Amino acid sequence: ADKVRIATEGAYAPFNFIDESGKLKGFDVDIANALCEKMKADCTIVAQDWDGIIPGLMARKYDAVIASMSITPERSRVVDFSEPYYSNSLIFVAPKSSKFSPKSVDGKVIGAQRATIAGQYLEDNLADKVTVKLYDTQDNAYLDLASGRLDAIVSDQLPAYDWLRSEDGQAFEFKGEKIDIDDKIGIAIRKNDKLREKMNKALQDILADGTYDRINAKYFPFSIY
Amino acid sequence: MSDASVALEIRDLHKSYGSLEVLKGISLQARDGDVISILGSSGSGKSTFLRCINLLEAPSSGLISMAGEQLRLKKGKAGDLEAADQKQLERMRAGIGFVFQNFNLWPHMTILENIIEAPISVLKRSKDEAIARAEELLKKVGLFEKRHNYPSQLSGGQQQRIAIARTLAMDPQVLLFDEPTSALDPELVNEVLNVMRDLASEGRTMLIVTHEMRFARDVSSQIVFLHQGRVEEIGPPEQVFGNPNSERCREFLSSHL
Amino acid sequence: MSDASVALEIRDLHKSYGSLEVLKGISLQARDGDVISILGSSGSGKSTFLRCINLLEAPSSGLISMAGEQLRLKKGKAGDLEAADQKQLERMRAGIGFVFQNFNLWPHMTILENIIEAPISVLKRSKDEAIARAEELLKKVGLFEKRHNYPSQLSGGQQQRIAIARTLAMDPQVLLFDEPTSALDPELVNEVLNVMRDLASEGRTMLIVTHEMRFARDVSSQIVFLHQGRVEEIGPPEQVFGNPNSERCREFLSSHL
Amino acid sequence: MDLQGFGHLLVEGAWVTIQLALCSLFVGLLLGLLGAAAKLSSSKIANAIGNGYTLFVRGMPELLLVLTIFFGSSALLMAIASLFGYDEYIELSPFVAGVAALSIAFGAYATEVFRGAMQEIPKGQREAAVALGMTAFQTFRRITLPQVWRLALPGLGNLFLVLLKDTALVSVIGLNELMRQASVAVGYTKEPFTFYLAAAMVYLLLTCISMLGLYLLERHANRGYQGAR
Amino acid sequence: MNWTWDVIFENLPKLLDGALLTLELVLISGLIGVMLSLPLALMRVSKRRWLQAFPFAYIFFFRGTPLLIQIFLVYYGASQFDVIRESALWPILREPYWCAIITFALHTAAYIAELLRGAIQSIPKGEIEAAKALGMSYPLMLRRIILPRAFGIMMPAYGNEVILMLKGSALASTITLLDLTGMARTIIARTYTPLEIFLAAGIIYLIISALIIGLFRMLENHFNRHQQAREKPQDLDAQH
Ligand SMILES: Nc1ncnc2c1ncn2[C@@H]1O[C@H](COP(=O)(O)OP(=O)(O)OP(=O)(O)O)[C@@H](O)[C@H]1O
Ligand SMILES: Nc1ncnc2c1ncn2[C@@H]1O[C@H](COP(=O)(O)OP(=O)(O)OP(=O)(O)O)[C@@H](O)[C@H]1O
Ligand SMILES: [Mg+2]
Ligand SMILES: [Mg+2]
Repeated sequence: ADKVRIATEGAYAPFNFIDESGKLKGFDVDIANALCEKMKADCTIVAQDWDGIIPGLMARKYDAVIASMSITPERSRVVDFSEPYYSNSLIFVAPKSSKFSPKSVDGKVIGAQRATIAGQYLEDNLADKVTVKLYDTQDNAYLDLASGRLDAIVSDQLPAYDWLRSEDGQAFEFKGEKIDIDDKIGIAIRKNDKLREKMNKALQDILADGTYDRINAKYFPFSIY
Repeated sequence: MSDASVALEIRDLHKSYGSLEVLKGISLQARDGDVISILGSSGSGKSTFLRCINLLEAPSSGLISMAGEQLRLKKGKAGDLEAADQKQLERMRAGIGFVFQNFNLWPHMTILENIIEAPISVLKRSKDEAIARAEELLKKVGLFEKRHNYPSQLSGGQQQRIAIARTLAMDPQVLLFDEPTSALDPELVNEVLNVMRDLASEGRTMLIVTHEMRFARDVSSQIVFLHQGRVEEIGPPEQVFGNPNSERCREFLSSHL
Repeated sequence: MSDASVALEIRDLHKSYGSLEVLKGISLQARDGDVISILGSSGSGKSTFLRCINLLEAPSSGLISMAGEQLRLKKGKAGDLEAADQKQLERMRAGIGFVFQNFNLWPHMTILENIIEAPISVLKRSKDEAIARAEELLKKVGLFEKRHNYPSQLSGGQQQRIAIARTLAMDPQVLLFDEPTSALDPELVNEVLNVMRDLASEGRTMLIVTHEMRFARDVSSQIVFLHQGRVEEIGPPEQVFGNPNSERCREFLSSHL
Repeated sequence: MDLQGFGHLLVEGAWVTIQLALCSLFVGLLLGLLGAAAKLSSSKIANAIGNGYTLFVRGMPELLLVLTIFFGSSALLMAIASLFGYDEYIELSPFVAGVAALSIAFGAYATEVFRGAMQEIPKGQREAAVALGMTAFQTFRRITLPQVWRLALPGLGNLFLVLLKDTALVSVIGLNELMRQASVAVGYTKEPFTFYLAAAMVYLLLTCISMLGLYLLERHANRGYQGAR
Repeated sequence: MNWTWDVIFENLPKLLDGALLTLELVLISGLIGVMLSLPLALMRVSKRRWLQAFPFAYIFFFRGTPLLIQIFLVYYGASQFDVIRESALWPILREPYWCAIITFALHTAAYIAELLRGAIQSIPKGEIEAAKALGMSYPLMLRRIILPRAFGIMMPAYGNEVILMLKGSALASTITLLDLTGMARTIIARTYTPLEIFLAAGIIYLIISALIIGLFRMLENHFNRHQQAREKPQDLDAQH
């Protein structure tokens, strides 16, 4: 069988994370394993820090990145992407006790993770009405939401959903409807690598035979495709 | 001998380094204008004795008083004595000049800065006044042109003269000299000794560790011969040089005179 | 006067610090067994002269040769001379002992370590051999019991004796002493001078900067009087002390004799 | 503190951190001594090299240094290999690359510390050695170096403690050191305080050991100065 | 790789804003840090055991833990407690700017204190004895002899510390401050030109480092005039 090395970040629950035994787990990892099975490839999945993840791919440290990476034109300039394997939308999160509503945000302090679609959305659409605060990690944004320095945050819906279910997230809830910003998540592969077709083919297969739905259901009670 | 005229009095001074007892009970009285020369072979404790007087070295026991005022001492943790009243110690130190055997000039200051430092900061003299006095002293020791040099740029003898000038700039009532002429050539020795004679005639009290027997004989009012941490012989120069009681002292002196 | 017997020859040595010309052309020849005393007032350039001989100070110009072998020099960037052949310089330095005016003992080594360091690392003596020789020297200077102390724990005179022992441990053919007796008491001065007499009688060559006129007269084969960077007077002791040509020299000597 | 089973990961991470720090310390000290020698040398070229080294390496973010060395070396190796028709991924082991980057950085800072210390040693000490015929190297090793420690240890101690924590930077090239393991645990448990505090405790423990070591070294370096006049 | 140089020039004003904030953070926290380090170092060299304990623990903690964790604890940690949020300190602790300054100052003080301690202890004893013998009080000695000498001795290592602090200040971006690093990252998130912007930011950091190095060379020359004098004797007009 072909040898394929796949990288993921390992710090983005529930999509990819490392559990107490040191094993990589999560939606991305399950998808990666399912794809490999279909491709009949001999896969190894490695954890790689986010900052070095694209340079590592280009340097052939591994062959694909399945790490909940949004398909953006800028990234597409340096790497190829497979067809999307899930899509993401944005949503506001605020304390349950707060009267915050996305409809009246004037003068509020709103946070988001820097260098994410959410951050970009905030800056593009609300910068003139609200004070924007950008965080290195989603966790820090949550912490400042809890400290009261923020009135609300804009976040990717899916990881936020996971957080709301955790202990720390109990006092918070989604506010308003999800915001569709056409954010598609794909698998990054080196330019002109034949692996891309194989991945796409395998993706079709798992979508068709119900494997994808089973994995989806393990993490979310609704479809994220 | 009225008490008022006693400039410096040391009583039963002891000092040990670990198990090595360097001073084994030294007593000494110096009246105003006294010039006391301290002789003794190398390692006999001369420097240690002088250093104990202004508490650069912590004595193990003993009494020190200056002009009738006793330096208040207390036992420190290590068992040695330390000053009980820091202010008193500083005041007494400002009145006792000390010329070190190895000069100890401050390397980061020029010659002039070395000399004016203490008069300005301790005696609160004005800068102009301090400079005027320093320049006068520098001329006296023949180093006026070197005033803007750093100590590292001076020859050994030049450094020694600066160390003396630095001490004199404080106009101390009592002066302790640790081999003040060791690095000087005979001409300068004479000059420095003349300076010291002047100081003596001004009524200042001096303790001088020296190997210059001739000077010691000429100028001293008393000679102290230290041997193995004890005062082996003490008396006026005529007696000590002419007719010493101690065998050891006779031997020592005979090697030079 | 055969050339082989010339132990050390200096020709027309110049040295300036910036615009201050300290040595203004000094020439000197020392044959095996010569003891040359260098006199002069403070700041006249005595230390600088000795330091230039083994290139601790870079001379501005001049020639230096030892036992007929000339030290190869080249112009450095700053315009001063430096050794053209580092190996040759090291070899010559190992053969020239130098006793510093301010001792320069290594503070991180015990007395014994100070003495055995160079014999082991330069002369490649075995450690046992070096220690045996060092202990012998330590006994000679009366400091055997202090061998495991550090320099900071010694009195001034003790440090000076160690500095001399450290140099002698190298068995150098030529010895340069910069005021080797300044911190010593008369008894020790005599002892050290005896050691030096012995060395002279073994045929070693010595240049001694000293203020001990009596010693200079007794032991020297030649006296050099330096004044303002020039050789003002040179000759056998009888002549220099008895009947100096130079007015300046007469004046200088009169202050001591 | 409930580490939720992540304890052994932290321990493994700490071990990687220790190895990285010690190896980089060793190489970095050598670089620092060389750098200081270059800066104090009378050769203009050596001065320029020393100055350039300390300016650029200190002026550059450490992370950049790590990435450049890791990916740069690997690109170089692969370019060479492809000349011989070998087209696979080759990399310098991340550990080696990490040590290289960290020690180059450490060395630049250590250069300054050593330079300052060497200038403070009385010239006479060295003069006494060369006057006895010791070579420049012997003088350095036997006289200057042992005394340099006394003056340099506080500065080097600071740098080592910075280095200990800078090891966290090499997680970008795939080394699972302490901080990386802690953030992995945070990612799963969503309990930043627990794990960052745990990591901090480990760093404190390592600091404790380092400070003890430094104390002993300083005491050794100060022998002979205790009663110094 | 196709580089787009324009983004650098377009965003230069923003980057310079960030650089200004970075400078401000380093400068203010540096000054507070030196002031804090003085009592710490003096307590450390004191002969009294109980006086040594506090600075020891302080230096131990601040050198022992990563700056990242310290800033994290001050900014996110403190704010998790209601007591602090309701206290009079909240208006200050609420602001990331002050959190950064406080953390950086406390952090750098520990490192400087350690350097200062070492430097003070390595001043040759005789120089201090000379001051004592002239009757100088301890504060006077500190001001005129000990500290000037100690600063001269520690200057190169102190320069290191300031540069390390400059780079450490990039962590201000983790608490939402738009310092040079924060600004660079924000611009990158927008333009997706990491190489260009990081290069520009790197060059600005390099320039700031070079300025700091230059400044410290001047300080060193000032404090260690005597060393120059020894190495290259100048012509002193006084000699004529
Ligand atoms: N590094 C230096 N920079 C400038 N001038 C210096 C330097 N070293 C020495 N000098 C000057 O050179 C002159 C000669 O100094 P040297 O040490 O040779 O004198 P010396 O004859 O040994 O005096 P002494 O008997 O006092 O030791 C002195 O005036 C001294 O100030
Ligand atoms: N810090 C110390 N630790 C141990 N012993 C010391 C210390 N300082 C001095 N000593 C010893 O104390 C003795 C007396 O020393 P001191 O310096 O008083 O002698 P001195 O009479 O001044 O001699 P010199 O004429 O050589 O200067 C010496 O034997 C010396 O070795
Ligand atoms: Mg003495
Ligand atoms: Mg001299």
